Amino acid sequence: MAKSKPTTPTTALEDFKPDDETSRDDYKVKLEAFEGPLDLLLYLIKKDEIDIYDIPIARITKQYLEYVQLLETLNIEVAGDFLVMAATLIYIKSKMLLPPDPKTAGEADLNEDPRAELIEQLLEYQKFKSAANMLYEKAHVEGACYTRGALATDKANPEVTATVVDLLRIFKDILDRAKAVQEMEIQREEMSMSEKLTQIRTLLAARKEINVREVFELAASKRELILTFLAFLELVKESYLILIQSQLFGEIIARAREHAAPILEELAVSE
Amino acid sequence: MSNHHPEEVETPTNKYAEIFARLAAEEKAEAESEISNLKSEMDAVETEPESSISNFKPDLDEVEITASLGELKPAIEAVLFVADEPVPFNQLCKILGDVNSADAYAAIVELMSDYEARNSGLELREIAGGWRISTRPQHHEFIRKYLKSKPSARLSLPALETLAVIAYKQPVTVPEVLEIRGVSSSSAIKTLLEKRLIVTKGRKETVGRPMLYGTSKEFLIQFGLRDLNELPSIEDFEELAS
Amino acid sequence: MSNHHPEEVETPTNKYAEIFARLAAEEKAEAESEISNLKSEMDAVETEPESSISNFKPDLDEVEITASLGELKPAIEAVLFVADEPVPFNQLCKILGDVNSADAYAAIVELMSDYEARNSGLELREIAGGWRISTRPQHHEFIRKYLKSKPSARLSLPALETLAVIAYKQPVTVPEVLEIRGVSSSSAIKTLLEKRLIVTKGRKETVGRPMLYGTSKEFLIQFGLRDLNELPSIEDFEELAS
Repeated sequence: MAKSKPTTPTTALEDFKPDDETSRDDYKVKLEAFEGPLDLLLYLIKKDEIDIYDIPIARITKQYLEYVQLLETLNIEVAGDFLVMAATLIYIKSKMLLPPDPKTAGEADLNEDPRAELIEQLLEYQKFKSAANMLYEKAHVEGACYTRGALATDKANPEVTATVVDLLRIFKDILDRAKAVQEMEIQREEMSMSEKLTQIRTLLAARKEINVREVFELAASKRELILTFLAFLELVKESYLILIQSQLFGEIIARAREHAAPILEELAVSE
Repeated sequence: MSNHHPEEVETPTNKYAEIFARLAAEEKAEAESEISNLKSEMDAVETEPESSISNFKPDLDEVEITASLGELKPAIEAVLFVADEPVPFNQLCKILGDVNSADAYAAIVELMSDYEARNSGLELREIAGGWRISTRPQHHEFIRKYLKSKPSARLSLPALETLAVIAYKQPVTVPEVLEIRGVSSSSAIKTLLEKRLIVTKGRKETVGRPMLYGTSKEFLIQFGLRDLNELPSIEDFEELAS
Repeated sequence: MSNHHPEEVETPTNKYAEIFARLAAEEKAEAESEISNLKSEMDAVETEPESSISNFKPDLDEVEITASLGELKPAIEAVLFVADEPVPFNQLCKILGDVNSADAYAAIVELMSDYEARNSGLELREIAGGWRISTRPQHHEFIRKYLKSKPSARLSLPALETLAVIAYKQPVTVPEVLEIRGVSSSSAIKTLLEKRLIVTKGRKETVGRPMLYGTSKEFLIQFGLRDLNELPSIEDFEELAS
């Protein structure tokens, strides 16, 4: 039986991604304490105890733009949403400064406050901001209630309740995995006999003596193991190296032959 | 309290219980023949195919045991003790056998007040459409000390805000969330999906057929809600806001 | 099954308002200082931390807590409830803080006789050098029935992987699933057939005429989908990733 805090399944599914986006960049996140343009506007309005239904648009626009500039001086990428709001504010400001053109504007436009839409958006947003607070409190209390974990029938292979999103994520992982395997196979195919010979020669040129096991461990596949074996045979046959085993079942050392050394160096240079 | 899509609350199992029953019968025969097909198709690598096949018993074979009236309370307590998720009332009744559901409900309520009355460290509550025993929040420090665990990571404010919008506006698309929050919410939505607090709820029949999102059962559990109706109405936040 | 009134149960919010207030106060200071740091970075004059931000605060470090005399029984009950193995008496005392071990022992014994006296479905016993709460053996039939009644969408990771491939690639043959997953999938397919999450979809007209598999109606029900179009696509989530 495994214990768990709320009844979340404790499996690999949980480990798909790190916790939340806040971990990315502390500094950035701090400045983004304003969730977005609406949040910033609400802050500016509350700070000066402004009546939300009668926003002094020029003053607010000025403060808003100052904040955006602050972000820019700190070399922080300003989210597009902030810039869109800046444009909206400037537009509203200009519209309020200019007397409405009676020729182009319809009757309804004459009476409409250019700020109306923004005010409505702010009021709507504010409700959800409060609701988020309520959710936070609920989660806080609920997080202090502990339940018993699942009766694990098979600890190595626990069963979980999955959602369609899990299915998609798993499917994507499988595709990624298949792609990785494929790429590995392609890499593997590229290793030819002559490349193997060059690999061993280069190692010998650098170190004069190498442990044969090391070279075998470089092989990524059975095919490459065989290739390595054949390459050693070839090099022994050509008297490029000798194989030395100091004791029965001991390590096998490949040593460059004395008289082969100059040739090896030449080879290494020419590459 | 207003109505927030009560139908979203039900688990798929409840929602489709009767459809399931019908389909179950249809698919049972099908599945059985498929299994034997597959069995012969596969090169019999498995060592113990007969045991796993015989484990596949339809629920109908169940020997019916019914809890006596006096047994109801302790039986419910025992079942809820081992349950790792809230047990819906209907499921509980089915487990208890051929019991009167009013009796079963009375037993639950009595059990709940027993826990209250005796100053227990545990509590019995209805949550996420089911009944659950959990520890009381005031003992969390001792439990954390025993489990050597830290409180679970909290949701970030953007994630909470996004969750609030989804909870109240569901089913809702990503652009709709953006419109209310005034800021891109994709990464918050991704976080919420990863934490299983929201789920996809089909597609919206508009251009591009975007995915719709809604809250999950896990949301109800983690936020201690019986169902979505228990959320205060969004209009209640209006006075708070101004 | 009859309809029961949700109003009969107290809302957790009311019930725990004061607990939350305490938890919140504990953590307030830190967050406030963080916010004022931020605010001073702007050339804003006043620092008036917003409620929603100041409520969002990091976790406090563990503080050593001792259970009060009245708290002993419920705290012990809560700890033993979450424990997955018998808890030795010494360990229990350590968790409870700076308590008198005679008091702790008395509380355990009292708790044990409480369980006896109230005809509980659970029992508290000393076993294998520790204390443990478990269900009483007479209820095992109901527990067994509960475990069997769990939804069939609970799957192991290999089965989930296989199901994901079949859902997105259907109709698909066993060798094709193997090729995509890179692992033999026969036993996972058998599990999925047993759970009726997949069905056969005829045969593929190639050498050997292998069986084709696809998802079932049961799959749609368990995953809360109206039809397969509601399955999220990879593109849907790439939008979120940006």
